[in-house]
Amino acid sequence: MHTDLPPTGHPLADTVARFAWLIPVLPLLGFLANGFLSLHAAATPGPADPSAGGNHHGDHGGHAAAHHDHGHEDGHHAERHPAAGFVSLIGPGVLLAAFGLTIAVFFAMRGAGEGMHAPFVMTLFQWMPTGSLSLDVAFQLDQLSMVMMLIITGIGTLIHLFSVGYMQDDPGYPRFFAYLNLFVFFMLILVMGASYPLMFVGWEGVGLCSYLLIGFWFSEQANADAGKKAFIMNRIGDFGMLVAMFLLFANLGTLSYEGVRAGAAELVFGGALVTAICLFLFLGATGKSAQIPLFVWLPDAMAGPTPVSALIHAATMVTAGVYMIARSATLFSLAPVAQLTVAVVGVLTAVFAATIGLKQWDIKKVLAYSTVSQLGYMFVGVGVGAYTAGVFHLMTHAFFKALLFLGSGSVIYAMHCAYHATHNYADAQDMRNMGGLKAFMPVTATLMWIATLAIAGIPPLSGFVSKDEILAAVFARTHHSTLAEATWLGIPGSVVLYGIYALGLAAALMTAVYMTRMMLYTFHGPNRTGEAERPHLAEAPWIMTGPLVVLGILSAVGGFVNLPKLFGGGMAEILHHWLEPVVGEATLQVTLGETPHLSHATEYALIGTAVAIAVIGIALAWTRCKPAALVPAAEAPAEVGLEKTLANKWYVDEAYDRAVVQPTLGVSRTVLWKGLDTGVIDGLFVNGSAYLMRGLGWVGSQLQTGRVGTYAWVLVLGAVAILSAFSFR
Amino acid sequence: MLAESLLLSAVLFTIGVVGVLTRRNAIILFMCVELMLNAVNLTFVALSTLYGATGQVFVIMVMTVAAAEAAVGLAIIISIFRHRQTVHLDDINLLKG
Amino acid sequence: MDNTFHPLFYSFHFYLFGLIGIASALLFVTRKSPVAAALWLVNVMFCLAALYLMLDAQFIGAIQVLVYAGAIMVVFLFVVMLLNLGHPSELADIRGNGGRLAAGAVGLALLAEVAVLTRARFPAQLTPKAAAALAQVDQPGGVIAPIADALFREHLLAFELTSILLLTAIAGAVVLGRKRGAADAR
Amino acid sequence: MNAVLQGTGYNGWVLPVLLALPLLGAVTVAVQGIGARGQDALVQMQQARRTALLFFVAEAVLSLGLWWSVDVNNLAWQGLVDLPWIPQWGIRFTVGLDGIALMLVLLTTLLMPLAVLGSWTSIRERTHSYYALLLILTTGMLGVFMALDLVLFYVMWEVMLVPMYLIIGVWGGQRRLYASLKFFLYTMVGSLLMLVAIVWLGLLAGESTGAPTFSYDAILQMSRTTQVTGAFWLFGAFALAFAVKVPMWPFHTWLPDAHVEAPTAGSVILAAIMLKMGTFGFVRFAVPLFPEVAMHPTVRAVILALAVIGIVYGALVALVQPDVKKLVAYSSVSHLGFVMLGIFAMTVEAMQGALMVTISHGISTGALFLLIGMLYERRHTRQLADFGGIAKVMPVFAVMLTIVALSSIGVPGTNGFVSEFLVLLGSFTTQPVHAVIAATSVIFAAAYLLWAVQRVIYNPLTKLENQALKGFDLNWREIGLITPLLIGILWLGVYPKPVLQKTEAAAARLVRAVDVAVSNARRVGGQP
Repeated sequence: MHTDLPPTGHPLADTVARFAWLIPVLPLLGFLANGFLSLHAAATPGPADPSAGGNHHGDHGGHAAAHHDHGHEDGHHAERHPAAGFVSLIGPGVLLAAFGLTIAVFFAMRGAGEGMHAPFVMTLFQWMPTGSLSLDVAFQLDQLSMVMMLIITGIGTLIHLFSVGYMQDDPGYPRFFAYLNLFVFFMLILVMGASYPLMFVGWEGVGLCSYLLIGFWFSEQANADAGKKAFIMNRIGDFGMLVAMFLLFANLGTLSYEGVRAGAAELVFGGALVTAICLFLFLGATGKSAQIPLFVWLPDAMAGPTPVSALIHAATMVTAGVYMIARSATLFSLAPVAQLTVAVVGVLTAVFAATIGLKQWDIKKVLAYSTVSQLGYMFVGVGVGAYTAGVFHLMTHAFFKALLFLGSGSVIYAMHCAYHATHNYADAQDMRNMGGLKAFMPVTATLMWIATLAIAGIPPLSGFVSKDEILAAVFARTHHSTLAEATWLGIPGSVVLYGIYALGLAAALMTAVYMTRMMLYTFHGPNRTGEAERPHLAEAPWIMTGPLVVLGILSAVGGFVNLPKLFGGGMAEILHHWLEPVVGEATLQVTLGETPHLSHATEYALIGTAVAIAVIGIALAWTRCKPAALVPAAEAPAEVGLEKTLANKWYVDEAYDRAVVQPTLGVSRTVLWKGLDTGVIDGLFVNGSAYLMRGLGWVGSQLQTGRVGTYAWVLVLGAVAILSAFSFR
Repeated sequence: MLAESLLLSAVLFTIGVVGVLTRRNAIILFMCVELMLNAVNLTFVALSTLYGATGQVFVIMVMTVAAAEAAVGLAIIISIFRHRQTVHLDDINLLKG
Repeated sequence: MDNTFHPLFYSFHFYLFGLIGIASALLFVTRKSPVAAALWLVNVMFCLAALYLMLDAQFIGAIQVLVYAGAIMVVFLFVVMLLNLGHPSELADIRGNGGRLAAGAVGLALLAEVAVLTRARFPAQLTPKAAAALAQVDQPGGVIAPIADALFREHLLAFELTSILLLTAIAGAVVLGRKRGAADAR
Repeated sequence: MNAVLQGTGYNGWVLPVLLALPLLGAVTVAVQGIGARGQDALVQMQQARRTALLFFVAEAVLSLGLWWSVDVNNLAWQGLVDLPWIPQWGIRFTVGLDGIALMLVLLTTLLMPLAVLGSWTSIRERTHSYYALLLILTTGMLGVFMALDLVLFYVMWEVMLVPMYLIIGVWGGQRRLYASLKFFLYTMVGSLLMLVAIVWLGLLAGESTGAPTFSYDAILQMSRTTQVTGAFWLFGAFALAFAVKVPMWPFHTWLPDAHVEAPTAGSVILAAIMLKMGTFGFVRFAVPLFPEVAMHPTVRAVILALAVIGIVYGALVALVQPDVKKLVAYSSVSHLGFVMLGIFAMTVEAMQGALMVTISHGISTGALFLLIGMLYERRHTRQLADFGGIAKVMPVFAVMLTIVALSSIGVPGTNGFVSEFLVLLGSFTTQPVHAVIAATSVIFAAAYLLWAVQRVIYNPLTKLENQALKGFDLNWREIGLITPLLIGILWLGVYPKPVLQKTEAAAARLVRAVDVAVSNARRVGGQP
């Protein structure tokens, strides 16, 4: 691989950043190594003539139909994979190396300081040069991608380490790490690519890995279904992204970020074109980041192993939509209507998912809906043009949600080990089967409480700072901004923004409620596992709790990266300043060229409200949820009314199935295939013409009676006809 | 008398045609065909008064063919009669494949 | 059409033979008995032979009598008698009224069309060779020489081919007419 | 490399030799077959396949030099050989290449050895005839891509038809007779009309000189300088022949039947190469010879509409197919719709994308059919409902099937993405609505292929017959024959530049020529 050196004179050109292309390549190498190990051990090439043997060895497969029990993460009964040692070294090793390199690049970038106002673009090779399209495989290092790279490699490393413990006994161990490494590779491509198509490569690549990892235990139909659903839902979004790229290319003639940024100057502010581009981009984001209407795949994605949920479906991949909008800030700031759409969809998703989260019993499902809800928050942030706030929340959310997922992973691991030891087939993820786990796993419980308080918004934990910043930004935009002046579906922008603010508070309230509820049911009250299982409950090994501790610290102090001016003093708004070269201009455009300013009184009021809401939520949950009254899942009564509707996720899946999936399949099968294809085209035209010929032939054969008299008649009549044709001409 | 000859020829030919169409006896049918041939011969002869002897040569040819046809045709009819005991054309459909 | 003058005697006989011919033809097609039909047909042929004579085709008239009336029709009669086609079912061979009417209509239509076409297409002047043709009688060799000339010079190949045709016909007639049983017995 | 080739005069003889070598091979195999008559079928099989493979490998190696020797930026035909054939009718044996034909020739020569390896053990009866037919078929296909004389083109077109008809009809599945007859008649209807058009064109082109000529260059020259009488009907005749072959909706119904019934190699060749004859025909003949007809708003709208209908329709129908081969067949309808969209969008990017689809569809679908064939040899069924959980027992197969399916879906990093992306991107500038509708197929493609993959290799491993596959994963021959295709998939996905460069000049030339012709026609038409 050769690298065309970037524009000379760039401050990063001579630093370690030259080797930044190694950052994604390292996980790729890891993928290749692990993938090879996975196949090498599994593969015993078949006989030279496959059809000679094949089917006649019916006695082989007896043990292949292993026991499948929903919720139990299959495979713990199997012996360790022979290559597990190597894999444990390579899998997290490459990530650690990549993280180290990222840190080095980060410091190089910090060292560049003020010189770093233009992104550092390194072109590896030409990708699709044809016609007027010149598309390179090029990486772009700037402050935004730096933040993302740190999150990805950093949290990625932690989760890889956690997985070493979590997946140790799985027969698919090397495969798991191969997929995980591949995921990190694509995620890095996504954030490092210097053009939309390259982002799309990563975009679809992470979708692919998500598909593979959700369906990791593919022997169970539900898991494979969930993976497929995720991929297809994502593809709907990808369609939007493709169209956005076509629009960009057709109108600006380029697809690289820098080209688009330069070309955006020619676009009309608020024009139909830029609005369309942004809306199509946002359609892409709704798919990847699980927003209304494409959010339904994410809860199902919990079918994957828990570290996957933590890495892909909480910390990194699902936030790609947020990254993409921040990356396209220049465009979005030109289209207030699109921005308001983003914010409205985001806040609606936040509220909607939160309501569902209130009534879930599966611990991972609670976290999944919580993720959907928090992603909604991020979209509110980037939607109202507070790109920094959105990215900030992305970051803090990555900390505390990864912690929550990994913590829940520990819990499930403990539950599963206990059930496994006693050969119980109860659901290891159902909170009704847990309870009182605090006593057995104190570290996990403590850490998860930190994360819960963070996500609920209790100061000074990270979630509080970032969520507050988003809400404050929404509030600030209600006056003196392009958004406030725009109208959205006939409603004045400022009204919309007030509505968003109110709904945001509502979502925050519910967040506090369902998170507290989850913690109470899981860790407090009496233990609801059986007598037999109880002695087997224990804290997970250190390889798993270690990463949790690191994440716990990050969740607690992550907020200090971007403290509001009110508290921060000299330490305030570090992230804001850091991202200034990338999104600063776009943010200013939204706020009409001025830094938004709220009076101190207003700011205190906003913070007070937010904190009050969080406290009320926690208190509400504390008083309403009675872990002592809960009974194990098997004995639980059926839900009724609204509870049932919430537990069934507002029946959205069913509605989609009835409204989209079944009609599509039905129409394809009955109308298109059987009707049009087999019936009309093949039946009527193709075979029809054959039958017509056969029919004509039959008619003709009927003329041949074999009687001379008939022939004479025909002959004479023919002669008469011919002569008459001459006569009456 | 050319016009009259031609008219006569046409009338005889038509009678032959009508005969072919109405009769079912194979032998009579054959005779009708002979009548039609004769009608044509008359045309040839009549026109040979204008165009010379070639027309008459044709008549000789036609007669030869008619003789051959009669010989073979009647032989076939006899053969068929031996098999079917009939010369009614409606009863004979051997031509049907 | 032609303006050649013909004496009344000539015309009278021409029309006479013509009408007899038509009448005989009509009787021929309407007879039930094959023998009667054949005899009426012989009558038609005699009439035609007479007309040939009157049209200066004396040779043709002669062989008309010899070949047609004398040879071919006799063969027909032989066959009729050989097969003994006399019983009622064999006689009732004429189609029903509908068939007859239709056949008549078709015949009339054919006639009408021939008339129309002849009128429309016949060259207006048809006399160029008439004198020459009539003059043949006076030439040495008489009426046969021109025919012989045409037959053995101009159409020699066709003439020779007819011999093959006749040979084939003879062979065919023999093979077909032979009793199947005789061949099988051997 | 090029210098070495030039030293042997490579360009001067390679094309006729490439055409003759398979024929020679066919004769050799046939003679062997006569000699081996009465011997054990196994012995016959081994002999026939060995000889055939030898010839195919020789052909592939020989053709590889074209990659270097063909100067794609040269306006003149490369490797041109021009000999009189039937002089009194002005028919010549003219062969030559441009960048587009080059890639298709290479695709053919490189895929054929893999097709032979794909039927290595599955064809057990009348093996000599089978391989001889494959070899004849190769000559036909290569001839179509090389021919620069319209009659030669037509002859090659038909030469290729008969062996395929026999391959389906003799070595096919249950309903092989129906399928082969359908294939033959469908194609024949189109190609006879094309013959009429070719004769007409040849006579027209000969009017000025007095003697008919079927030379492509002469006819192209004529169409550029004069108003061709009946151009609309001529275009129609060509377009119908090619549309059947592509196959464009609604002329596609022969394809599913032919694919399902054909033996593995037949399906591979059919999908990977023969369908490309249709699109190649459009690029080489129908569009350049009658640009003003092809670009007439109505004609263009109809063809584009059919292309887009094919894209969406093929995908939707593929969604509900119970038979894997049928599913892939309908997916081909969808993919080939992209090619047509790309050609008729008439931008360089879209044209290049169309050519990329042509090549990458050949690789991906070829690989899919090979993999399906391997599974069929083991399970003797192609019904999706009969599979499930195969990944547990055949992991290597599962990995390969997944990669190939992803390439067919068009996941970035694979050839499928590059090609579809270019088509859509290029089409969007001239035909935005069509491009957007066509882009929906990214959703459907994922749906039908992933669903199929899931039902084959994922899901519970419940059926005894599938459990019995343990220990019967792909053998080295099978791995070895899929691997080159996988490399192709990734290479074209990551670094398609070399291929794009090969076809760039030809594509750009075509687009420019059509633009010029259309604007000329408009100028002429605009005058009173």
